[in-house]
Amino acid sequence: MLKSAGRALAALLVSCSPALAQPKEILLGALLPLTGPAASIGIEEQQGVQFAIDQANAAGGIAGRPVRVRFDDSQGKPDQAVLAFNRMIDLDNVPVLITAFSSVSLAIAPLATRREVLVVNPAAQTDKLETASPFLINTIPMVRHEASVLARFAIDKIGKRTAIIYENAAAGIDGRNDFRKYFEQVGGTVIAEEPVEFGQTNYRSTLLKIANAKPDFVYIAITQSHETMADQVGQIANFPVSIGNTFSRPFFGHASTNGWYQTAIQSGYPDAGTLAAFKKQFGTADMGFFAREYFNATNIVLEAAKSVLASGGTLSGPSLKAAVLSIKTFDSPIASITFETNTALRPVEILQYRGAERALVETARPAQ
Amino acid sequence: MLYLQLLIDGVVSGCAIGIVSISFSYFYATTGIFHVAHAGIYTLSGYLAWWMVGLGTPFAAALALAILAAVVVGYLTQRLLYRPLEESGATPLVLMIASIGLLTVLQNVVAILFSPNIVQFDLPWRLSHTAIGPIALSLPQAILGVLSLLLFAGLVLFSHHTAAGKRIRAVASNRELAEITRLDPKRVFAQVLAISSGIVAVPGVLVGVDQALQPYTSLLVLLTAVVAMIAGGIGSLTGAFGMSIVLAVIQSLSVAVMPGRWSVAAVFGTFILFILLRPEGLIRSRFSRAI
Amino acid sequence: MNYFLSFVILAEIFSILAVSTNLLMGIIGIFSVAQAAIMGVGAYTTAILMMAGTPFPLAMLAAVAVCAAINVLSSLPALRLAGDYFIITSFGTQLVATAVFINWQDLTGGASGLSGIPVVEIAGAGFPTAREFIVLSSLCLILVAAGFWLLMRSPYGRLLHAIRENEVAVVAAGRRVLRAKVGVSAVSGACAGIAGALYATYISFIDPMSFDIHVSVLVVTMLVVGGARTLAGSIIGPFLLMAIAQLLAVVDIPSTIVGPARQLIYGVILIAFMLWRPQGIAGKRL
Amino acid sequence: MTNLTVSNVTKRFGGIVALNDCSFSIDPRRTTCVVGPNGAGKTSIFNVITGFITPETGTVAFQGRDITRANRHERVRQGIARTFQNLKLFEDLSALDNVLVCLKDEAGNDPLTAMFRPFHTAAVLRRKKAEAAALLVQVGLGHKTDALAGSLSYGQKKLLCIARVLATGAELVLLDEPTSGLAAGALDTMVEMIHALKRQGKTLLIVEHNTQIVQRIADEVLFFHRGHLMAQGTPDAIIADEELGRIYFGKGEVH
Repeated sequence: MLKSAGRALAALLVSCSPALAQPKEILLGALLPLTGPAASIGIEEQQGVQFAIDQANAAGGIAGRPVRVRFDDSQGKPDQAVLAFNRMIDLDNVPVLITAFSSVSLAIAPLATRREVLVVNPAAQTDKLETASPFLINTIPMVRHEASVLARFAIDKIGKRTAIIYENAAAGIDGRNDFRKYFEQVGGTVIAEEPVEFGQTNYRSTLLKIANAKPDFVYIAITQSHETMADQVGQIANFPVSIGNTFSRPFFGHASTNGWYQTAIQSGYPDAGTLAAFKKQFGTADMGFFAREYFNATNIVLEAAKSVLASGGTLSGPSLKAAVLSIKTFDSPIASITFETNTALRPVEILQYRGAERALVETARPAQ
Repeated sequence: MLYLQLLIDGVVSGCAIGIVSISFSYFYATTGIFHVAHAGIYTLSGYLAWWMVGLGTPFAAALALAILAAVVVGYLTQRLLYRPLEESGATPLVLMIASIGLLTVLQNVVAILFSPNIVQFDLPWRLSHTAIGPIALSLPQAILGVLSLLLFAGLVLFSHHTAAGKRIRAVASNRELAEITRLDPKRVFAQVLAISSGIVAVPGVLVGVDQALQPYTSLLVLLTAVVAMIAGGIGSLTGAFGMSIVLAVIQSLSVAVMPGRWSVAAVFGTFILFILLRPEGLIRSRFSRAI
Repeated sequence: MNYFLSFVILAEIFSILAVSTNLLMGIIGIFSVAQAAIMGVGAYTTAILMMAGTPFPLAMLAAVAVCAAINVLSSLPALRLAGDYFIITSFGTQLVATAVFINWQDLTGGASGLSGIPVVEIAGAGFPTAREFIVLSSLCLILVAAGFWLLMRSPYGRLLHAIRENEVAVVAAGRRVLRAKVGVSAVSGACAGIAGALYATYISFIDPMSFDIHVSVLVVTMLVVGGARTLAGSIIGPFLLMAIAQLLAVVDIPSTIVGPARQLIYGVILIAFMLWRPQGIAGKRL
Repeated sequence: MTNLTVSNVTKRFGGIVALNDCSFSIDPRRTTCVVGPNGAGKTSIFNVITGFITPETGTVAFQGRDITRANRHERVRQGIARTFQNLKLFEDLSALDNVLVCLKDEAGNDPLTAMFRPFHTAAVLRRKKAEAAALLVQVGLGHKTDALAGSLSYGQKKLLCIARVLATGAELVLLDEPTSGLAAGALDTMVEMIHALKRQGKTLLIVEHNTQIVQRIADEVLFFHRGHLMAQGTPDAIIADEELGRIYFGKGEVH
């Protein structure tokens, strides 16, 4: 407590005298949902960022300078995020911030524009993030990119008539809107759609109604309690085959979902040595999707920082942003990312659940 | 066929809500305390049973222990919270706020001790289901329906045909009189809350077995149950149970004709309008306790 | 500096909302867990109007009017009869409002919320960052506080106090109790509208979760801690509870349980105050 | 010229007839005492006149206007006000505020004026405080203006009730057992107070048990028994009536 009060005091002083010498260490911020309903994801993301920083320091820092990260908790809430954003910019003066969660990213986007801080979003996918701020860089494609790939695949390989079940929350609604748009564009029809509430556990009437409409397949966009839905699908005879998105992974492994499809953003593993180091450092059995994405996104930030420093510039939101866009292509074993705009273009995979494996059916590159 | 299946599903969820409704109503009609924390006991019992099953306890034993735990928590709530508050002359508003506090505590104790996430019971039989003609019913649904009816009948019999039940009704109908006739309302209140809590543990566990457990959604279940209680006539167990089933069936069937996303708003919106236009209630028993 | 200012701004906004809750719960003694929903209505009204080009003062005025009307409507059952039904209508109002925020997508942007709410501009002066906005929010709080103070010391305030003490005697004195209560309810709604207008323009992003039942319960907690029925209580509570939350953000607790732990602390605080200090820090007995 | 006319009023509660076809009228500036054993319908007739209950049949007229279904606040406005047997004071308010809240004048009683015309409201408040203080002086509580009503003695509380009812400016004042529970000294003060009200020209309707006091204050007496108006007449005539005396003091009237 005393420490933070001291820091606040120091920040007050700093803000009064902006002409302070550039600090020797490179400081990044990360604003993650460390508490609240999304905390389990937030912590995985935290590990990814921390790991990238530790690796960079182990390799002698960036341009000889040590790197440090300051984590802060957004609770997944917009007002808390605004407080945390200001805390970080004022107390620690960070030029770049790694973020998560659609509502949080949208809430801090205008602040990022005003205060010229680079915000890097490696996980939230709501379409509005594409244009929310010139200082917002998305290292993951948006919902609409995935939906366009999925719609084209579905009309080719599954059928022309679909029904949609979507979660009545940001990700689900975007998923429904985008899938409907692209599916209709390629000549399909949506014959029914039903929302389910976030955190709901009784899907029976929704599933019955959808099955009763007899679509060729069902598009399901939910982010929670897939297992329960899979159980309840199992009670309905001849439930149509279903397709999902990146969030649908927990559908995999149930008897009732065999033969279903999902899209997945192509995300590979780092080399064996790095992977082993990660598992050792955090005592985990795997390096999960979010850990890999945040590790990769942090590396992108560090690479940009290196290039800024190499050209003799100072680390600031504008300089880092210019560096990211001018480097443009970031290849790593995890992903090959191209920035034509603020938002990365990346390949999307279609997977099918076949018994005990998620089989790769095809890989596509979404159009801009 | 769709409608028949929706109807049956509605009846089963209605039974679960009905048990929440009668157990809430039993305590409320006796004491006049709006016991919001009832939802917390519902949540707590579900997660307790889940935790014990995870440790290898047979399901029946886990259910029994969860009921026992709920009884204890209910009894302690009356003894350590409501009774001291009433003795210090707290208004119903204060009791209500304390109850909201307790609900928050119970939900988050569950989230901290067990899991803040949605969890499922590790019981293979929960997926088995039977088809009676065109109707599919999962085993937990069947158990839930049967147990609920038994509990409902049991509570009605207890309330009307046992000495303890009659004593409780005497206290409910006239607290001052009961005090004079040495019926000790304070003891009776604690007993009632213990009984109500034990009863609400049953749907708390079984709905979790059938679907999944969630730490924060029980308030909505409770509020629906309270709407059913008011619509069915406060103090009438049969009315509360019956209206719960009616409400659940309407909600289930309404999905077939209108987008499901409006169903919560529809239930509560209709209720608010109804109260605005007809404050004396559906059954003309103008009930206005405190607050 | 912005951090400190943004903390103060949010605490001020919640103080205004606490005054709104205080008017209902403390002054006329009816339960409310729907004040966040009313504030939400104000926030959405302001946001939608401003995004359509309405200047801030007008949008805020509209929010105030709409919130006053809705608050009167939603508290009417409680005003007409002093029954427990209102507990349900209060919860119900909150649930219905959240459902409307989520589902009326054309108007509210649905669950994804509304982003890019314009910066406040009054007579050519802009309020883009915390440094400027604090002037606006402080001014609003001062006005609301002054309004509350004037209200309570006027003959009307004494009338309200009397109603709380003994409604029948007030009726027998020839006063229109319902009208007096409707008046308070409207003022309460207006306060929530001001809070909503400030929230929407300061955060510049709103979504249904910002105004859900947890926020309503949090405001009740703030009020109970600060103390109901007084102005000081409505201001002390929000500042104190938000400061505690900020300290918790610094304390080292395993992060998986911080969220529940924070909620748990709020719950314990509620119970403890009800048991041992129902008048809060600076209030009077509820 | 009658002030208040009650015609054929009947009111039942469940199976009990609280008022059975009661008719009477009261002339202005007269003091009428309502007497009768417990449960006779005395408080019920008060409630009917002040609008706290609505009769099933019959009418109530005040100054020639039918007020049977008028709102309670309407009746106060037209000049009928009452006290309660159990006082119903605002215990947490000062004596001054107890009176102030009841003042007939509606000025300053709405939120908009209170918030947006602070100086005007302050002036109204000053004026009302002066008025209320004058009324307190009138009932002999001038030294207790700032005391909380709850802290007053029982006799003072009853006087405060008189001040409140005067504040409404009513011409017809209904006092529900103003002297019950008072010790000798306070009782004399109250009787003196009632005489003072008479001198002011108020029409009084008073529920009173004590026959001696009835004789000291009443111009006229209404005798109720089991919801019936048994008799109306001068105090002496009523008290002399043996039949009524037996009902009032007789055996078998257990309640």
